[in-house]
Amino acid sequence: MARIGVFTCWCGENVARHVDIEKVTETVAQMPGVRCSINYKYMCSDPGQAQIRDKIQSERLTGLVVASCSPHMHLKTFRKAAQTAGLNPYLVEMANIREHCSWVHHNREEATAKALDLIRMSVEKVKRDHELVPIRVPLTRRALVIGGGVAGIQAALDIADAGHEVALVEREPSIGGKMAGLSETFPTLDCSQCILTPRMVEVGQHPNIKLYTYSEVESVEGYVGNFKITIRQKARYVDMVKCTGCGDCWNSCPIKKNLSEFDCGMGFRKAIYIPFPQAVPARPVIDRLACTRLKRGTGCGLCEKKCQAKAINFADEDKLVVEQAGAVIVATGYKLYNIAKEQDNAQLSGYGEYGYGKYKDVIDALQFERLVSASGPTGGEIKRPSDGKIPQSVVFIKCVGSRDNAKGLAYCSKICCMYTAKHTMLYKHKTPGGEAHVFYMDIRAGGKAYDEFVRRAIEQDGAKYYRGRVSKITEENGKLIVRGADTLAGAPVTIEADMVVLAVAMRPADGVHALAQKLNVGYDEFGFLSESHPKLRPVETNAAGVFICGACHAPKDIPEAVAQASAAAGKTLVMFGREELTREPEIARINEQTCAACYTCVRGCPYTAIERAETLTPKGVHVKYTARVNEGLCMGCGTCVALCPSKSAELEGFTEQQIYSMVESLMT
Amino acid sequence: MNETNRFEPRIIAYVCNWCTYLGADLAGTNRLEYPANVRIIRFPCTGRIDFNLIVKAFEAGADAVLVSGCHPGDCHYTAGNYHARRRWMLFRQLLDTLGIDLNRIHFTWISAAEGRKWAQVVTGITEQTRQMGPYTAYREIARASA
Amino acid sequence: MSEIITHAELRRLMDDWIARGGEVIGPAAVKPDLVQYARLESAGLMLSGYIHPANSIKEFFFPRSEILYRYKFTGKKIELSDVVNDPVKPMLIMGARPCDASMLPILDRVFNWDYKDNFYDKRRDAATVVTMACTEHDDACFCTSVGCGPAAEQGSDALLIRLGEDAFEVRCLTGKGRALFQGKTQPGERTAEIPPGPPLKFDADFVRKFTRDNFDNPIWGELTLRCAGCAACAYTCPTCHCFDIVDEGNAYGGARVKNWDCCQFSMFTQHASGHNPRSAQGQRQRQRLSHKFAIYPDKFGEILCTGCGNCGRICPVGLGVLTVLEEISNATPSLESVEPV
Amino acid sequence: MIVDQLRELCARLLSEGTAQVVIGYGQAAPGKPAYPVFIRRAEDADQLVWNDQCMTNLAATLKRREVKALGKPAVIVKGCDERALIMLAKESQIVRANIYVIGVECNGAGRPAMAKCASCDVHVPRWTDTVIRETESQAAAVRTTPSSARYADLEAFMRKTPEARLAFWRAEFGRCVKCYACRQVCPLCYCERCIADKNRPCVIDTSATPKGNFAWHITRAFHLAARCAGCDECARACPAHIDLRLLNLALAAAAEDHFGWRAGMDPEAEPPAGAYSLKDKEDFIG
Repeated sequence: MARIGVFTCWCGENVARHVDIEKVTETVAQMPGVRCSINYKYMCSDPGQAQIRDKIQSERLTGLVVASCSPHMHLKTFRKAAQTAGLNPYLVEMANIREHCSWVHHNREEATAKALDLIRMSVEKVKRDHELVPIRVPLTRRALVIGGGVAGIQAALDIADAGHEVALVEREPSIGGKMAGLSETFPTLDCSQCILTPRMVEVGQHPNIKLYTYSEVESVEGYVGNFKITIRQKARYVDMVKCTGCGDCWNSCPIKKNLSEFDCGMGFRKAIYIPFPQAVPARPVIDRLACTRLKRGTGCGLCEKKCQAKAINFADEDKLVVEQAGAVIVATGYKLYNIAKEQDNAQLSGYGEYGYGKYKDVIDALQFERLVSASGPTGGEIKRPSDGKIPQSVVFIKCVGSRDNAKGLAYCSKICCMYTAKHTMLYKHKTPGGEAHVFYMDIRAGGKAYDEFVRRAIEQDGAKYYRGRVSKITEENGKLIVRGADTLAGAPVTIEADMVVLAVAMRPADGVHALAQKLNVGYDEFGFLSESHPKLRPVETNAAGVFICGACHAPKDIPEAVAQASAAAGKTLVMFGREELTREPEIARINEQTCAACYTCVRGCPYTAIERAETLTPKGVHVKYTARVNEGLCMGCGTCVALCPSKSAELEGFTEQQIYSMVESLMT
Repeated sequence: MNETNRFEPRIIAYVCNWCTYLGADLAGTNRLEYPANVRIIRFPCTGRIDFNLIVKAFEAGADAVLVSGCHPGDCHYTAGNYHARRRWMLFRQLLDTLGIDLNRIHFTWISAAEGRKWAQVVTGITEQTRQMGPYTAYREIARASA
Repeated sequence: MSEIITHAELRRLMDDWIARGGEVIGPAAVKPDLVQYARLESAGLMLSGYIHPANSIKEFFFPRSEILYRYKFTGKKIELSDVVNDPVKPMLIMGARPCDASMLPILDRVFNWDYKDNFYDKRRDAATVVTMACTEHDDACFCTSVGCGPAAEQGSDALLIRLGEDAFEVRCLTGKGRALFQGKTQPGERTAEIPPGPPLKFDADFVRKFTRDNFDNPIWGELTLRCAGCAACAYTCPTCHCFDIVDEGNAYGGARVKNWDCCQFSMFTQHASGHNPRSAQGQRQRQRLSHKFAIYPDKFGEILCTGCGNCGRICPVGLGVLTVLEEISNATPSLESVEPV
Repeated sequence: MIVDQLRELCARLLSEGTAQVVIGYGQAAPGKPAYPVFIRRAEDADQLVWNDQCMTNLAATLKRREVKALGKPAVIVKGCDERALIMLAKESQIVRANIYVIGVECNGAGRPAMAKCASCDVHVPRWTDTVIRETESQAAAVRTTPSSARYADLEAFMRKTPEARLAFWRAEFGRCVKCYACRQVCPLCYCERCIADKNRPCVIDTSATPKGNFAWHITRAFHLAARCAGCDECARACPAHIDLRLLNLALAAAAEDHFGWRAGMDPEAEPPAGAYSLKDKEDFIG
């Protein structure tokens, strides 16, 4: 039999002014199951809470209702008070007779009647509360970081520096990502590699970081605190332990004309190669599609002969490795929108009119970065690809693919305004007398010292900006004829350029969708990964224990990606600060006896917290299929309850019995 | 209830914890007065609110029912309100076929910042329901005698 | 010598009953393709030319849902309010089939053998039942196999037998019947002929013995494999009388209600532990047939079935009492070899 | 003759061990409604019938424990029944590969033909293991029916005022005795414990009162929203002839209208139940 205590608060005059506290107290005392009904000026005060604690003990209460303010204000307070007195904190309910009653209804009679109804409902609810204990989930305090660009590096180092092990998985043979290929960075024009490579080395040498380059995530099992990730280490044909990175192999390799991925196709590499001199690990990899020996199975083998460390292994195969982790950070970065005609997505049509792929001197922004980079194929001299001449006039076109609902992507790629300004400056610095023309839609330069930077490009370095689009590029007599509009001047503009640089839209990296599905992370219509809450949980995802940072989430620049990476690392460390995970017990559970295993809840759960399961006898014999809630993942929204036709899903704290008895208590 | 003895509608509101409940809290904090006819039942999310509860509200004698939660995109649980929206899209059609008065079933998105909207919505529903009078049709159905 | 009433006079009699504040129940076309016993607002709504309505008159004595009493909690006080003495209107059931009225003596025993069910009895007392002898039968009818027939008199206060197009012969069987027709009939020369009922379709004694001796026979499961497990048979059956008692209300009060229940539902015997002694549909079918042909007869001497055939007509998979019993009879080598009980 | 082919196939499936039971139609006498039979021996194959009395949706038998115990089934379906089968697979109730599906061309069941047959556009089952057709020449006989015809009865009903509609349902549900035939014959009502049988809390009053009956019929219809395959077995089984078809039509129309979805028409399509779209309509939300 229920023994409910109801504690009605005056909140000074706040409640008492419009609600007849005495009448409420007396009427409530007559409600079935109510053991005691008292009121006090300030229930949340120490003496108020003391009364609650006393009554819990003296009346051996089985539940309590505090009729006062919003539960968002004081539910935790009163739960704590109950716990102190030995009552399970989840046997506490509140009736909001202040915000929802006395503050908004000033007719005393009506407010009192409503307060009584609100308390009546809470009494019915608390009668059916269950004792709950926080859910404890074991925790592996190791992190897995996917993606070894600047964001992944930052996140991995932060976590490793805090004393936890990190496994860092990178698809390419070296970490470093896009940033390793950049020339200089805005708005300071400091050298990209100078900033990044020490961090890369740190990763390579960190005792807490286990590096998996040339590797990809094969599959993910488990859940927050307890992920099991299978990693595919692609065959490298070079023994990472034996290899010293001396370079004898790639120096001797006769297969030279392979387009360098790192140089964005602007330069060549060997069939056995390291992507760039500062690569981490500084160990080569054999391109199995280029290598004569690997293609034919016999012959060549020059590298093997030259290698004194005996590190070449043509029989190498892909290996699967399993890593345990409590948290996963996704930092898979971006790729550029392919502006050529062929598209992976029917909604995109490319920018054939700009002649990319047709005219050698029409290049994209990352290619330009390599042209300007001191480590690039031209050693930092800006020579155009077609004939190696130094271009005297360069046109930069912004928003290629971005902010274009018709044939591109609706969003702003965010960094192009800044890097185009940078490009013009670098070009002007290196090419005295050269002309830099920029076609733009808007200049978006929000950020510390950003707008100043753009103004510098225009005002000091003399880049010419035209607000307008380019309609077509043609080639005549070795010149690129760029036809566009200057909408501010209201006139068409035609520029004879030696080279054109396209600021192409950023898109999420290839393969991110397959990865997102393995991790149960959502993504938006453009394929960028979805954060759990756009404001309050920007690096969390709906998959508990999976965090995101960098350009896999949205276009962003380096400082932003790094800040987000540290945030993701911080969130991970908050998790790792405990021995085990504790979670709110107000979550869903499935009555496996009645579950018909239609799995509508599995489809509907926003957190993929419900899984297909089997009920077995103690001896392991199949009894039936059922849905089952993963306590480590359920966030307690209750969507499954409403979706379940047989009501085999139930939500603690808001059970069907509680809700129905509340509604029914309003029945006259 | 008061001297004019006018009909006072009974309104049951099913609201989510994170948006509309807080919106109603804000109406309180801002002391926005509105009619006392509404009884709020708090859920974690509109996704938890089953269609049976609308039926139950009418069985319990409600003259109008309000279901309210977070605006699209704002759900604390990201998608509960989308599930709810889809549920009500279909359920309304069933109720309409049954001849149940759709003017007595209201759906709104009210955010934690929209205290004023909460007060306005409740005032509006109360007034509209007062005009329509008690929902005698369903009360007759719900009179539980054989 | 016989007593005769014309159609017009019969209708007048019914309308008078209604005018005096009584209720008249009779077969009516409640939908274009559905005949049911229903409350008639006027005698003109009564239908003729039906074989058997899709329900039975049971529900006018033993309603599908009935409040037993109401209760109210205030503080620690509990108040009960009885409804058993609430008055019921005088009820005239007109045009019941003899197989329907035959269920009344059966239910009389069920509701009075140990505990007197005042709810049933008050309706029984208030009712006058006029049956109409069958001139036709269909494949589903098997009254003759269970000791009933097209002009059976059990449970009837007066029996009408068609006499030509426009009149009935009236056979008053009880005081209630005589009171009803007092002064409404004319003496006549003609005596109506009682048409033959359906042919004998099975031997009830054999069935009784079979059910006793074959509790574990797999034939039950075999023959009833197609049973969908609904209660359409039981709820349209005149004699099925199982009920369940539930409380409906909230923490402040409510009503205790008696509702029809049915042994064909798996929940009927489901224990709180999860165990179900009748976990298969075959067992539940066996129960229903055993109850009708052995358990009830053992206790009260009569078969709990009037052969109305509703179960067979209404079953969505054509599985009535008759279907099963015919199959059992066919499956057993020779009826004659079984000793009568 | 289809029936001969059916019997032959049945005997073959059983003797070859492809199926342990063939679920088909039997009949007590010509002209009587056919009912499910469960053939387990090749020599019993001649119990099978095929004619216009084969109205029952045999997919509904698959949910029953007693039937599951018979072993791997082969089941005979009409085009409309097959839709239920597809939904059962979608909802993990059957593994399609573990069932041998025998499709039979149907040009209308019942005498007169059932209401659904008038707008049938699935005369020939499409994803069966075997399909038996009347003649080769009818291969192109799949009639397509404009969607307007599918919902004609609903549209006519919706022309009544809401008050008239409610009055109609009060009369219809007034006859409901809660025998649950509608639930029991439904291929998609497969819950192990129906919400109507749940008593803590009692969501639906057990009593067959207007209150309990409205609650039940609203629930039954809505639990089948965007799931009901339109076989109309519920309406056919109802001893009180409650027009359950109208309610099913209302939700089918809503699902088609909002999501372009017809239950069981496409085994590849994702069901709307348990899903949502950012583009879902919300003109009714204030």
